[in-house]
Amino acid sequence: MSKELNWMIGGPQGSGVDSSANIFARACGYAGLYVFGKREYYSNIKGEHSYFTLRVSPDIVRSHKDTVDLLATFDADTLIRHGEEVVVGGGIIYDPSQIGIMFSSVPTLEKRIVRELVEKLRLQGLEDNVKGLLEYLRNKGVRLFPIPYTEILKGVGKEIRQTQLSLLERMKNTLAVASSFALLDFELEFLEKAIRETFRAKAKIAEQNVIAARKTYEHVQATYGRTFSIKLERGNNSERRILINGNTAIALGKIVGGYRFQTYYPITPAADESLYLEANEVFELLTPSQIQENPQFEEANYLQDKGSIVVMQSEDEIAAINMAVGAALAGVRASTSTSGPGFSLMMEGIGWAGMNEVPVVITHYQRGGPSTGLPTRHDQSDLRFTIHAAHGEFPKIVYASGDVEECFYDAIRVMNYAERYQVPVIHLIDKALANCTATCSWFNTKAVKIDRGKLLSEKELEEINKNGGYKRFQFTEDGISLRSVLGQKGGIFWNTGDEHDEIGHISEEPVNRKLMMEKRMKKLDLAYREIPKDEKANLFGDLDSDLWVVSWGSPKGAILDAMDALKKQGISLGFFQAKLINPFPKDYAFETLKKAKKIIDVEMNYSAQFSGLLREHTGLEVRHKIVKYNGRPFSFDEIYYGIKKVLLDGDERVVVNYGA
Amino acid sequence: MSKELNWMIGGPQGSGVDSSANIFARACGYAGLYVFGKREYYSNIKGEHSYFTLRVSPDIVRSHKDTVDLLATFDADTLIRHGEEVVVGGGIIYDPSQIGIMFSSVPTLEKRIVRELVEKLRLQGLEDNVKGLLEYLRNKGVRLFPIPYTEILKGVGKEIRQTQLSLLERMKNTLAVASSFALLDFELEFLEKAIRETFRAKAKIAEQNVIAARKTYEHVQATYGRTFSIKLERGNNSERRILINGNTAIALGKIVGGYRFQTYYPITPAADESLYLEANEVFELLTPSQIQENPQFEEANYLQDKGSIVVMQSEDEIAAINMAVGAALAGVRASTSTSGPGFSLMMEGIGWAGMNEVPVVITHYQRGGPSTGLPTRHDQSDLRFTIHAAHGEFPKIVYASGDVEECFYDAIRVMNYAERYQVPVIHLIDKALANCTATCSWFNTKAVKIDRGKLLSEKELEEINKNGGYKRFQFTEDGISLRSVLGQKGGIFWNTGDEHDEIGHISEEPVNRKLMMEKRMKKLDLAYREIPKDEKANLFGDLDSDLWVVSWGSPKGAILDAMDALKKQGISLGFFQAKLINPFPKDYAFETLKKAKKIIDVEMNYSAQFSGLLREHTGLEVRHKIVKYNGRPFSFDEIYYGIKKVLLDGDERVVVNYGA
Amino acid sequence: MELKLTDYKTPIHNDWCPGCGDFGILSSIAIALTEMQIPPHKVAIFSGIGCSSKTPHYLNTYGIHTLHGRAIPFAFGAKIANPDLTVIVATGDGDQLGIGVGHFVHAGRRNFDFTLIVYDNGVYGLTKGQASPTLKLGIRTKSLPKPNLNEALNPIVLALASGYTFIARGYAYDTKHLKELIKQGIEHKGSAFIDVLQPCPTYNDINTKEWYSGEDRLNELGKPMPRVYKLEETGYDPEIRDPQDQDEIKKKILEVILKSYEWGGKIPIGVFYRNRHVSTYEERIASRIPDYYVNPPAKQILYDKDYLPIADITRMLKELEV
Amino acid sequence: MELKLTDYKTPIHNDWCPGCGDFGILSSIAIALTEMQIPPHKVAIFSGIGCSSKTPHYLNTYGIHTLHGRAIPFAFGAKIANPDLTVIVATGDGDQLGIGVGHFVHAGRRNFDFTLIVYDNGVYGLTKGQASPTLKLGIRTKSLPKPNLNEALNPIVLALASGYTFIARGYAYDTKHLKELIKQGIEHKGSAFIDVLQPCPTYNDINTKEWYSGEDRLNELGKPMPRVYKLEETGYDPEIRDPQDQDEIKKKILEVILKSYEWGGKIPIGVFYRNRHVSTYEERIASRIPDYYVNPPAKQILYDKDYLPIADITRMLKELEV
Ligand SMILES: Cc1ncc(C[n+]2csc(CCOP(=O)(O)OP(=O)(O)O)c2C)c(N)n1
Ligand SMILES: Cc1ncc(C[n+]2csc(CCOP(=O)(O)OP(=O)(O)O)c2C)c(N)n1
Ligand code: SF4
Ligand code: SF4
Ligand SMILES: [Mg+2]
Ligand SMILES: [Mg+2]
Repeated sequence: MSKELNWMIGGPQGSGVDSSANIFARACGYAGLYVFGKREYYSNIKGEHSYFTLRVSPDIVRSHKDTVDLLATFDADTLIRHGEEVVVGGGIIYDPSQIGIMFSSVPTLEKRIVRELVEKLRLQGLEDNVKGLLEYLRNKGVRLFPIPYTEILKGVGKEIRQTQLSLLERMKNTLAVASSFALLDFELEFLEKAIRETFRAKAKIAEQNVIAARKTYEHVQATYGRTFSIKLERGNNSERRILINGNTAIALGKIVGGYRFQTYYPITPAADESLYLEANEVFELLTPSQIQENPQFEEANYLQDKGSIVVMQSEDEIAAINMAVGAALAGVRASTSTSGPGFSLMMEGIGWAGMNEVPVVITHYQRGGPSTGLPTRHDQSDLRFTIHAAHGEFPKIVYASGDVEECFYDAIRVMNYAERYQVPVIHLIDKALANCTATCSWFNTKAVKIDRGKLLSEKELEEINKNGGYKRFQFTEDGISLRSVLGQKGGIFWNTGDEHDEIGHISEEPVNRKLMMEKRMKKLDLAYREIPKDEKANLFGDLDSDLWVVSWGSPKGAILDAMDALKKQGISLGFFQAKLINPFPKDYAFETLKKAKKIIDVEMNYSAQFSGLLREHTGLEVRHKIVKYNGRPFSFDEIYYGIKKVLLDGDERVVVNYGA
Repeated sequence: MSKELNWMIGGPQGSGVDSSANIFARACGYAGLYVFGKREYYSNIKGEHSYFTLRVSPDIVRSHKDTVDLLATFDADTLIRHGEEVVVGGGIIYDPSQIGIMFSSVPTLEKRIVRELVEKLRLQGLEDNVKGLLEYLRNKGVRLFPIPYTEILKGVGKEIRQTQLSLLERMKNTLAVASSFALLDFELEFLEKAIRETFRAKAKIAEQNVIAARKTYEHVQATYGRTFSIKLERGNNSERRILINGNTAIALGKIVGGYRFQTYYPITPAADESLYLEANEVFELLTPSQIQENPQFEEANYLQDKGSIVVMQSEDEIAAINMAVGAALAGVRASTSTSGPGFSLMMEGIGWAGMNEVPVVITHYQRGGPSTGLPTRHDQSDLRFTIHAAHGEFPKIVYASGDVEECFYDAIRVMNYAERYQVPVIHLIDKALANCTATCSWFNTKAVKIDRGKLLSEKELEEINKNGGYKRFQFTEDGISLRSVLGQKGGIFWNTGDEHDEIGHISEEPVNRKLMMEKRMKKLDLAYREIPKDEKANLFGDLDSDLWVVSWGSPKGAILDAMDALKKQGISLGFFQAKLINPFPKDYAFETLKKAKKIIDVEMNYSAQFSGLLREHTGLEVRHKIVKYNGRPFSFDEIYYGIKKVLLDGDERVVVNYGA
Repeated sequence: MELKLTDYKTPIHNDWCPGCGDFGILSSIAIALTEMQIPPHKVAIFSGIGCSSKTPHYLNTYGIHTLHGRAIPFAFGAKIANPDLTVIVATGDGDQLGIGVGHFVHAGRRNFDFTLIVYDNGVYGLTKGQASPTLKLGIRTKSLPKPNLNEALNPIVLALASGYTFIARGYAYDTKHLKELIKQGIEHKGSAFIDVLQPCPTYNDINTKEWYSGEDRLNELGKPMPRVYKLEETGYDPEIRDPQDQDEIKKKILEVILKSYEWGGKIPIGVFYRNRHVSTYEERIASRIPDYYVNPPAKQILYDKDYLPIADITRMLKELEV
Repeated sequence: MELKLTDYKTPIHNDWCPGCGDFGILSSIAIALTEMQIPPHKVAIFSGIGCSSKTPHYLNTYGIHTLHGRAIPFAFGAKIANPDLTVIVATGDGDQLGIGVGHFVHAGRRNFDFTLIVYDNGVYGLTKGQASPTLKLGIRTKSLPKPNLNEALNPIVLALASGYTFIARGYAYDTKHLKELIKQGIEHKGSAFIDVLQPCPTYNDINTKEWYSGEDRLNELGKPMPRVYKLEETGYDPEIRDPQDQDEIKKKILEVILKSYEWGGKIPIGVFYRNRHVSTYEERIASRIPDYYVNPPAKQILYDKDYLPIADITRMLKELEV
C-alpha cells in the first residue's frame, strides 16, 4: 500500500467537477496531507468533458501522475476517456445507469478515442459500450464500484425535503467524493469540514451536501466494507498551510506588493486572477501607526484604513497595457494580466513603456499556441517571443515562476524590478501554474520589501529644482534617472515614443540618440549585476553531479518529484531552474553547467527554446531535450522515465505525450 | 583627382532637395556613371533639415562616404550642419545672403550642434555666424563658391516672364545642381535631359528649369572658370540601366511576382512602396497567346489584356494583415507592407496565418526603434522580434534583402516560398534600403519563375473528391497539404485559430494536436532542405580567408565597398551575407565559417543580434562586432576603418557614429 | 438539383449550452442560404472568437473562424479578392462591438458588399459572462460580481453613424423572421448589419427568452405581452427612396434613431434602414480598375506556360532608365 | 501668483508648416488653461501620433505623446490613478477616428472626466496627406492620387452614439471661441469631445481657411460669406435639463444629429450637446471603493517605515487555509 493517492474526478463542464475536487483537496489538507491538483477543461461553457486529478500524500507532492488509483465518475465520457488510466488494483466509481451507453452515442468524445477503444475491445470480444469497457478493465485487475447515485439522491431528497431530482443532481459530485472517502476509509469529518468551508456563503446548501455525503459514506461502507486495498491516512502537519492555485497566488502577491491598478481583458487562463482581485478590491491594512513613520506618509494627507485596487476591464488588450502604463505614469504600481493572443496585442504598448522607462508589470499566462490555439490548455511556447517582444531594442526584464509559492513572492519582486530599473517586466506564468492547486506554507507577507527605486517626493523635487532643474531622462552613470510622476509639483516631464532628449522632447540628433540608447540598455546590465543569484535561478539536487537538468517555469514540480525518485535509485542530478530569463543569467548558468557531461533541457514546447537561449548566451550545447507540446502538462512519470531514457538510451529528443 | 565624387545637397524639408538630387543622379546616370544616393530627413513635413548625398563613380558604388567633395547649399542650416564634412580641396556652394546668420537664430538646429561649433570657432577667434564658419572652412582648405541665387533667379525670371520671386524660389535647387555641374565641369546636356525627364509630366516647368540651369551654368563657369580641382567625367556604359530605390524595386517585384492585393496603413518608410503600386495599379501584360497555354488558363474564363493590383489603405495595421490574409484565402498572392509599430500590431494576424497555413508576405521595413523611435531613420533592430514574432510556435520564413536589386528579385522569391510552404513570409527591408537610390542593371523579369506550390484547380478537386474527399490540412509526409481557395467547387474547408483537425475543425484532442504541431513545423525543415544555398546566403570575397565578415541586409553595400578597398591593401576577407534568416541556414553558415580565425559581425543595432543567432544555431562565437545605432546607415568609411580597427587593435566591439 | 437544408449543415458536435439563442441564429442562416439556393462553395462565413463565433464550423460553407474582433478585415480581403463570393460575418457582440468596434465602424464607411450578423447577448459568453458593450449601465447579470460600470452602445445608431446601408434587428428565437432579414441582408448590395437579440441562458438572466416574450408581464387574459414587436407590422418604412432628397434622408435618419432608442417595454425588430443608392466599395474600385469585376485579383492569370511572370513592367522601367 | 500664458508654453522649436491650423488650437489650449489658472503640474496632456500630436511638447504641462490611436487608454489610466489631474487628449482625426476609433467609442461609454480635442484636418498630415476618416467620399485633395474611396464619419453622431456627455465643435482660426469651448470641456465632469476644424494648408486644399471663411462666395457687397457659424448665436440650446424626461432627451438628440449633418454651405460650431446628469466613471468606482476620491491608487501608502508591505491579506489566506 502506497502512502500516496492519485484520485481523479471527471464530468461535463459546468457540472461542478471543480468544486468537488476542491472539497476533496481541502479535506485532505485538513487531514495534514499535501495535495497537488491539476485541472483540465475544454474551451467550452457547458457539456464538454472536464476533469481534475489530485495527488495526495503525507510527503510533499509537486506534480501529477499519469496513473489513477481511484477514478470517480458519474458520466460515460469520463469512464471511456480515463478508464484505462486506472492502475491494476485501483478502483472506479461509476453510475450503473451508464452501463448500456454506446461509445458512439457520446457526442463529446473525439473520434480517435472511440476508434481506438473499440478496436481494443473487439479484439477481446467485448461490446463497444460502457459495459464492455468495464469488463475489460475488471479483467485487467481494476475494481469496480457501482454507486446507485439516483437511489442515494432520492434518499437524501427525502431527508432534506427536496423531491425535484434535477435539483438534487447537483449533489452527484458530493456523492462521488463521499464514495471515494468511504472506499479509502478516510475520516468523514474532514470531508464535512471541507464541504462547510467550501459552501461557507450558503449554509443551507452546505448542510444538504453534508447530509448527502454522510448518506453516501454510510451506503458505500455498508456495501463494500473495507475491501478496497488503497487507504488514505492522515499526515502530521504542524505548520499553518493554505491550498491555493497560481492565479490566486499572483493576485495576493499583487495586493501585498502594492499594486493598486490592474487592467485586463477577459482571457483564459489569465482572467481568474483579475476576477479574484476585483472580488477583493477593498482590503485591510496593517497597523496605521507603523505607516505614519513611513517616509512617504508626509505627502499623503489621508490616513487610510483600507487599501484598494482598481480593477479595470478594458475594451481590448491594447487598451489594457496602455491604461496600465498611464496609471504607472501617475505613480501607481500598475499591472495587466493576459495570455498569448492578448500579449500579442500588447507589443506597441510594451515598447512605449520601454522607451519611456515606465515601470509596469505584465503577467503573461502562457497557453497552447499558436494563434487561438488551445485556449484552456498548457504550453510554454512564448519564451522567445516574450524576450524579444516589440520592435526595436529596449530593456525589459522577463521573469518566470516555477510553482504556486513562487508566484506569490515573485509577483512582489517583479514590481520591485520594474520600479528599480524603470522598465516593463514580464512575469511569465503558464496555464499549468494558473490552474493547479497546491499546498503551500502560510504566505509570509514580510518576506519581500517594497522597493520603489528612484521615485521622487515633491520635497525632493523642490530641492532638485533649486539646483539646476529636473530632467526626467537625465544621463547617469548607471542609466537610471530620478522619476517624478504626473501631478507632482516641480516634476513636469514629457514622454514620447520618439527618441527624445533628457527632458523628454523629440530628438533625432544622432549623438543624443546614441547616448539615450546606451542609457536605456545600461539598465539591463545593472539589473544583471544587482539581482542576486538566488533570484536569478534556483539550484536543486546534487550540485556536483555531472548530469544536469535545465528548465524554467512549471515543469519544476515534476522535475523535483522525479529527481527525488531517481535519487532513491542512486541517480543524482543537478537542476538549474532559471527564473530571470532576461537579462539572461549567463555567468551563473555557465559556471553551474560548464562541467556537466550531460545537460537535459525539459520544456513544454516544440523547439526547446530554452536550450537555444542557453547556447546563445553561454555557448553550452544542450544535447538532450525532453519536450512536450500536446497541451497537457508534464507528469511526474514523463520526467522520470524521460530522464531515464536519456540516461539509458542516450536519446537526444524525447517527446512525451501523456494526458487526456 | 579621384575618379569618384561625393556630392551633397541640403535644405529644408519640402523645398525640393530630393528632386534636385534625383536630377543630379539621373544626369550622372545618363553619363554612364554609377550612382549611390542616400537620403536623410526628419519626421516632419516642412522646415526641418533634409539632405541627400550622392556618390558617383565610373566603377560600381554601393555605399556612401563620410566625407563630401562638393556641398551644395542655399540655407544656413545645411552649411552649419555639414560644412565640416567637406574635404580639404573640396568645395561649398552657398548663398552669400546667408553670411550674417547667427547660429543661434536657426531654430531647426539642435543645441549640441551649435554649442560644439561655437566652441570650435571661438577657439579660433571666429564669429558664431555663417561668416565665421566659412572663414574657418576656408582656412582648413575648403573652397567657397558663393552663388548669387536671387540675382540669377531674377535673370531667369525675366527670361521666362515670371517676376514673383516666391515662385522662382522653387528653382533654387536647380541652381544648386547646375552650379555643381559647372564647377565639376560636367556636360550640361546630361543635366538638361535629366531635368526634362524628371518633370516629364510638366513640360513648362521642365523648360523653365532648363533655362535656369543654363543661366546658372554660364554664370558659374564665367565666374569661377575651371578652377575647382575636382572634375566629373563620363563613364562608359554599354548595358541598359535603371536608377531606382528600394521601395520601388519591391513594388516592381510584387507586380512581376503576381501579387494582386496589397494592403497598407501609412507609415514611413514603407508607404512609398504602396503609393507606387497604387499609382501603377493597372499595368500591361505580355502576349496573351502564351498565357492561353498556361495550365491555369482553362479555369479563368476571361482573357485579360491588363493586369491590376488592388491597393487598400486600411484603418490600421491589424486590419492590413488580416485583409491580406483574407485575400490570400481567396487565392490571391497578397501582401502588406509596414514598419516597426505597424509590424508590432500584426502579431496576432501573423500567428493566425501560421496556424492556418496561409501564404502571405509581410514586407517589413525596419526603422529606428524602439516604439515610434526615429520614424525616418535607419536601424536593423527587429531581427529577433521578426523571427520570434507572435505567441506560440509556427513556421514562418524570414528573408532579408541586402541591396536594391535583391529587393526586386527577392520580392518575387518570397511569395514563392509563401505559397510553396504555405506559411507567412516576412521580407526584411530597412530604411536605408527603402530610401537609397542605386544604379542597377535593367531588371530581368524572367529570372524567377512563379511557383504556386500545391494550389489546386477545380478539376483536381473534382478528382480528389471522387477519391475519398478533400481535407485542407491532410497529414502528409512533408507537412504540406493540397490547397483549395474560397469559392472553389469541391474545396470547402474550415479555418480556425484554434488547434484543428485535418478538415479544419476545432480539436483539443492531444494526439491530433501533436501531429498537427509536427505537420506544421515540418514545413520549416522542408524549406530548410529545399531552398538552395545561393538563396540562403551570398558569399563574397576570399572564401579561403580566415577572416570573415558576417552580416545581413543593407550593410552589404558598405561591406563590399570596404572589402574592395581593403583588398587593395592586401587584406582579403570572406563575407557571409545571410539572406534566409529563418529557418537559419545553420549548416551553410557553419561550414563556411568554422575555420575562420576571426569573425566580424556588422550590424545596425545595439545588441549585434545576428551574432546571437549564429551562436545559437552553430555554436560559433562572434568575438568582434561593428555596430551602429544612431539612426544613420553605415558608411563605406565606417566599415573600412572598423574592420581595420578590429584587425589592428583587436577591438571586440566597435561602435560607429558617423552621419548628421 | 435543389439544395436542401442539410446541404448547408455539418455533422460537427455542437457544444453550445442547451437553450442558447445561438441555435436559432444558426438555423436562420442555414435556412436563408437554402431558400436562396446559393451554392455552399460560393459562400464564405467569417467569425471572430466567442461562443457565437463557432458558427462557421456548423455550416457546410467555407468557414473562417478568425481572431477576436477581426472577422471583418478577413472578410473584406476575401470579398475584394473575389467579388463573386457571398460573404457573411457571424460573430459576438463582445467581439464585434467591443474589441472589434473599430473595424465595425470602418466597414460601414466602405460599404463593401457583406452581411454582418451580431449575436447580441449582452455578455462575453465564452469567457464566462463578463459585460459586453450592449449591456446597460448598472445592470448586474448573474455572472457579474458587481453591476456593470459602462454605458451600453446603441448598435443601430452606431451602424448608421458608420455608414451601413442596411440596418436591421432580429430575434434569435424568431427564426422565421430572422431568416428573412438575413436574406434581405445578403441580397442588399453593400454593408448590411443585423443586430440579433440572443438570449444567453447561462450568463444573462436579465435579457432572457422569457423577458423578451414578456412572460413577466401578463395582460388581462393572463397572456404574456411580448416586448419584441415587428417594425413592419407598424407600417414603418425603412427605405431611402430618393437619394437626392436631403429632407427624406434626414427624416429617415431621425426615425431610425428614435426607433433605436426604444427598449424595455417595446423592442422593435425588423429592417430599420435601407439605402440602395450608395456605391459599394467594389464599384468604387471598378471606377479605377475597369475590368475589376471580370478580372478581380483572385482570377487573374499570373504566368505563362513556362511559369514565367506575364506582368510587363517595361513602361515603369523606362521611366527609371538612365 | 497669477499664472501667465507664457507659463503654459515651452521654448521648444515648433515644426508645423507655416499657416497650419494647429497653431490656433495650441494657443486656444494654452489660453484656456491660463484663464482657468490650473497649475501646470496638475495638467496632463496626452496625444497620439501625427503633426497634431506634437502639441504636448509645446505646452508646459505634463506632456505624454503616446502611440498612434492610443492616447485615450493612457489618459484613462492616469486619470483613474489620480482623479485630481486635469486630463486632456489632443490628437489628430486619423489618430483618433481612424486607428483609434475603438478607444474613442469606449471612452464615451465610460464617461470618465477628460477633454478630447480632435484636430480635424481631413488628412493624415504627418504621413503626407492620405485621406483621414473625416474626408468625404469622392473628394480628392491635392495630396491624393485619386478621389477618396471611403465615406466620411460624422464625429458628432459617433460621439453621441458612444455616450460622450459634452460634444462640441470648434474652428482652429477662431481661438477666442475655441478656448471657451475648451474651458467648458475641461469644466464638464465627464467625457467631453471637441471636434476642431483644422485647415492643413499643405495637404488639404479643399477645406482651407479660405473655404471655411467663404472667400469663394462673396455677398452682394463683395464680402465673403463664412461657412462657419456659431450655434449659440442661433439660440441653439445644447443642454439636457431633466434627465428623467425621455422626451427632452430624444428631442435633443435629434437636434444634435440634424445640426451635425449640416455641411458645405453652413457649418455649425459651438456646443452641440451637454448632459451633466450622467455619472462619471470615477463616481462609479467610488460606489464600489468608498474612499476612492481621497485615497485613489496614486496616493495610497504601500509600506511601513521598514519598507514592509502593509496590505493585510489574513482574511483571504484564512479562506484558503487547510
Ligand atoms: C485577443 C483576445 N483576447 C481575448 C480573448 C478571449 N475571448 C474569447 S471569447 C471572448 C469574448 C466573446 O464574447 P462575445 O463576442 O460576446 O461572444 P459570445 O461568447 O458571447 O458569443 C474573449 C474575450 C481572445 N480569444 N483573444
Ligand atoms: C501604428 C502606427 N501606424 C502608422 C504610423 C504612422 N503615422 C504617423 S502619423 C500618422 C497619421 C497622422 O494623421 P492624423 O492623426 O490625422 O494627424 P495629423 O498629422 O493630420 O495632425 C500615421 C499613420 C504610426 N506612427 N504608428
Ligand atoms: S454561454 Fe451563453 S452564449 Fe455561450 S453557448 Fe452558453 S448560452 Fe450560448
Ligand atoms: S502637414 Fe498639415 S497638419 Fe501637418 S503641420 Fe503641415 S499644415 Fe499642419
Ligand atoms: Mg456575447
Ligand atoms: Mg489629420
